Amino acid sequence: MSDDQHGHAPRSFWRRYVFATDHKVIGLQYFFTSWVFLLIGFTMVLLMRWELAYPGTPIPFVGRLISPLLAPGGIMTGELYNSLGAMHGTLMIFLGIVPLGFAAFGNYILPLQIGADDMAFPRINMASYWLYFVGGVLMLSSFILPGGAAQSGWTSYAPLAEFNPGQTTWLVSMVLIITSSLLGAINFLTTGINMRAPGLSLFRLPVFVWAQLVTSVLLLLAFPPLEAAAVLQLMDRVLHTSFFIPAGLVVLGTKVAASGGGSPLLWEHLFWFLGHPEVYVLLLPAMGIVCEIIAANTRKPLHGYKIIVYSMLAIGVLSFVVWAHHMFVSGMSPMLGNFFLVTTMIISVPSVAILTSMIYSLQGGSIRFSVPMLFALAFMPLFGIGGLTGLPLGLTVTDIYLHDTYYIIGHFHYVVVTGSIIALMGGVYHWFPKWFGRKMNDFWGKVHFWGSVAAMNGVFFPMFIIGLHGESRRLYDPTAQIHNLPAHYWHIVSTVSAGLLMLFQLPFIINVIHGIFWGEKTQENPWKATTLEWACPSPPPHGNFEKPPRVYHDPYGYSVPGYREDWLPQNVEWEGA
Amino acid sequence: MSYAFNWGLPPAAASFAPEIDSGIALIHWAMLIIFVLWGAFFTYLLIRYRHRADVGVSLDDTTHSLKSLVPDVIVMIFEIGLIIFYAIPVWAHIKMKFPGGNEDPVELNVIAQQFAWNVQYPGPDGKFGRRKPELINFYNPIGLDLTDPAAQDDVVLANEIHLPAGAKALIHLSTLDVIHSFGVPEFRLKQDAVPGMEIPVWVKPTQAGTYELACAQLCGFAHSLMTGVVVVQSPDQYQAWLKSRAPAKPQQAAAPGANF
Amino acid sequence: MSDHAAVASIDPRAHHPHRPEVNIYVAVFVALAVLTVTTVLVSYWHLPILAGVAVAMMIATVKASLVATFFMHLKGERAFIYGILAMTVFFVLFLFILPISDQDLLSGRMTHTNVTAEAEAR
Amino acid sequence: MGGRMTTAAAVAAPPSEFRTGLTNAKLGVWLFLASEVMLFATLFTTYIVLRLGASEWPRGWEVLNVPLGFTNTLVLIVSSVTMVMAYAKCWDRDYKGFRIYLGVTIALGFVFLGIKSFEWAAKFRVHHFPSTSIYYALYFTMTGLHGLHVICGMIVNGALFVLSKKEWDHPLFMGRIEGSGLFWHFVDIVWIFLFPTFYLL
Repeated sequence: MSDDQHGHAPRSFWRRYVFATDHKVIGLQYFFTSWVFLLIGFTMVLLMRWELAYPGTPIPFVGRLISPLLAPGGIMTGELYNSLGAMHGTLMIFLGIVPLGFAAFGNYILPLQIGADDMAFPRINMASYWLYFVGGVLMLSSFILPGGAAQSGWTSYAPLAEFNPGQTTWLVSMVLIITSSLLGAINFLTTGINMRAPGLSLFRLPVFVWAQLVTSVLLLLAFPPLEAAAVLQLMDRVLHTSFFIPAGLVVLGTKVAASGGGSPLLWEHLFWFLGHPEVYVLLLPAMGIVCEIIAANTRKPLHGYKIIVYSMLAIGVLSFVVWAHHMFVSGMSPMLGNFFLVTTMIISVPSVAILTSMIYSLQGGSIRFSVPMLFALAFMPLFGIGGLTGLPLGLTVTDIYLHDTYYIIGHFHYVVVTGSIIALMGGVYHWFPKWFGRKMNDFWGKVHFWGSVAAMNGVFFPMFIIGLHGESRRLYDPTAQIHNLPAHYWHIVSTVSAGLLMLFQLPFIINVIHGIFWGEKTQENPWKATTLEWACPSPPPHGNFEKPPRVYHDPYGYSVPGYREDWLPQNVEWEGA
Repeated sequence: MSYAFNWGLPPAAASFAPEIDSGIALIHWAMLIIFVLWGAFFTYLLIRYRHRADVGVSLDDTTHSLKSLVPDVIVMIFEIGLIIFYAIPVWAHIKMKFPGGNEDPVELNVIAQQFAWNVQYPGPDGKFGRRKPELINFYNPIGLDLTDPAAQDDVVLANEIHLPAGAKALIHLSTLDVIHSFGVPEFRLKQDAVPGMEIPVWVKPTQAGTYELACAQLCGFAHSLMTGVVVVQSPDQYQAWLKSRAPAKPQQAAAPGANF
Repeated sequence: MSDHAAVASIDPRAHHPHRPEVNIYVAVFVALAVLTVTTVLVSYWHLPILAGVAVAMMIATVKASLVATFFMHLKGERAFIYGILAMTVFFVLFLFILPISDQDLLSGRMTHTNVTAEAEAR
Repeated sequence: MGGRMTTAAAVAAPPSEFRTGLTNAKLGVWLFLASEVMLFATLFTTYIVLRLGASEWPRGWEVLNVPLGFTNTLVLIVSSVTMVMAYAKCWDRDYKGFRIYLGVTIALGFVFLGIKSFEWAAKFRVHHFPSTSIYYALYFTMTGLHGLHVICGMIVNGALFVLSKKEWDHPLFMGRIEGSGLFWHFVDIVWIFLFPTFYLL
């Protein structure tokens, strides 16, 4: 029972690569699956961007391939637009970035960084991946299932979601995905807390591990409310209860048969109880990765390690009490608006502290502009824009105007794309040598970097302008509203940039595939980094470390005075420290 | 079309719009200043501390330095100021204090549905007629109960709101089916209409003109077509209009979704 | 599950600091039974709703803490578990208080369409 | 399975110290219970919010069978005691006693589900379904979800009952009994709150 992860790797192909229990294999499974979902989600948004820029015109190339029910003559319908919108959000968040940042990087790196031989519960780990996989495939297949894909946005506000077709599949998949995340969170917490190598005290943990632990707590305690809410909405749809349906509704002239007594606002509360911590689930692993890359590439310890750690903990706690700043104009009591205004302003404090610490970490360093470092550096100003533009949205008064406009779309895409995804891409370049024992190509990495950063700004910056003009999000034909016309040409800028962004992912995809098979071979520690994952071979064998490591130092022992090298690995005993 | 700079905001046409605009402008100036200062420092660091073979690393006191909390203090003071002197009072002004009593606001019901805005004025008697969901049909989109005497003089419109300039209007916002959002960019006003609730909204239009009312919360496949007009008239014109619409019998309002 | 440590320690009781105390289990059972009877008896008084909720929830809380303390061995448990539970309870409080107070603050804005219609019909 | 431990495996294992002093299994179960607390807390929040917003709400004794609910409460409490007694017998290395207590625990689970399904069936007979009113929606959903937890607990206990034949001496066996017990007691605690909420208020 307990010994299948010790000793040799299982020999059969199925046990080794498909139903694997080795955290490294599961990490890579998550890695590839989540990138596939990210690319699918991105493709969906390209279709949407076409519709936004050129509403009512046939989608080039692929328009004719879509069912004429959804896109007659290649022209997108409102139903298809709403489906793509809901699926884009769901795929990117629940099936893309969370599995990539939390599950893929966490699975591969966290046990290595704490010197463990595997996760605490390898088989639960496997179950976690397969639940995610099945949930994801089910979510995608909803396009061809009866009823089609969900059309109510990733937020699935009731009662719209209760009346729209396709929502049942969404809810079932969400329950699977949530269960997967819960199991993952339990596994990560147990591993990170209980299986640290000797000498690795809490304040010797790399920032990435801290980020993963806080993320796990968020998933563990914020996801169950959404799971319960999803079950309730499922009951509403399948057994015709009315948890989120009040009495006396009349939809398109037909009286709703539900018994009534439900509360649409309750769904919003329960959804955002998860929804806001989820933002930090997307962000914290990215911040952890950025910290790792910065320390290794400035050749000096992180500035304010403890401030970063305490800030992450503070973010973790506070993120549970800010959720209703998504609901200022939702009809929620304005009194509560003031409460959430205050908590929202408070949570900006730890975020600013982390960002400031990252910048001060550059000071006095010897900055190597390696490819991962470029991504980490880009994270700082771009995430900065995302954070700053959160201010007018978090402020009740200005949110009245900016709420649900393109401004908020720009804001959270700056946070999630130029924040999280940029950092995660950097993480790929950083840890790729560890995963495959080979490096990715530097030149094409730089092409990918500069192209992506330019294109991302081209996609998202116009959204601030469009938003300030007062254009709402989720409009499949913005030109149907006269007040949107003056800023419309910015949609075209955004759409063209989105196409370019897709184009600039090609070098990345080819680079990854090329790197796996033909990349330049590297040693176990190509970046001359100090944390434990670099102390085992690349790629690590089954069981990771040749002998269990012991930890003697703080995580970022760079440029330690008197030591013969400019990096002092955590597991190397040295008297002078 | 060209607006004055003003951060791209459309013209302001409600009494509280300048308060919101000044907040948006203040925050954006602050953001711009923070970002420029910060970006300059960032760029300086990148150039000054780039890797050079002959220059080593200079270690600062990383464990006990609280330097990275300094920007926090500044941000915190700015935010506390915003909360106390701006957000809370203006929020209370817009969303918590409603005109009533001696202010004698223009009252109207706005009843959203997929995908239209129904508007009900109480008429000369100042009383809204009773509405019942059972009575809703193609010709009676809000389910007005004609047996109610107060309903006899009610004015029912679709996708068209008339308001007098310079007077406060109190809108009772509700919806027949799903969540919609009452958004008029020129008023800087946005409020969701939630099924099972009647939410008060007030506005005091300052500029005569015609403004677009657009649903700002995803409400179904024709969400982007759910628009209406808000016609702000001088008080005299408004009274004249109201008189012209006051029916002997209730209006037959436009059919649901008639605007697309 | 992979409890690596167990490999090194063969004694099944290792890592299980909770020595069972059968007498206490029996006492707790009696207390639980008595409390259950009490709460049912109290309900026959048909107390006003607030008082009823207060009494019933107080008794339920006592019962739950008895189960948690003795059957789940929270008594004498590691501080770390207390930490997890304290954190959970903290978030549960917010999950309760904020949506519920929202519902309460908004009660004036709720419309009960079905009730008015029924009331009129009567 | 203890016998299958190879020396290689023993060498590969890290030092036999868990950093918190808790086994992984126990820590994992408690973390799982923490998330379960949030799950049921959400349902109770839903209950309170919807009840506060309701114009009328039936009193529990008017619509449900209090004696049956009372019996079920006692059944679950007794099963909690037998569960903890199974743990005690495991500690005492009393195999026979252990199997009796664990068997009784599982049997009481069946009794609970039997009574519960009788109550549900009685409701269905008079055409009270989840769609009937918000009260019944909450009643069926919350007791149903609780029932699912009972079934899960019974499956775990049943698996341990079967496994105990082979793995009685396995070093992890007692940890599994403890973990399963924690879950079972948690299910009991949930019922302790559900009972007054639906039957007595």
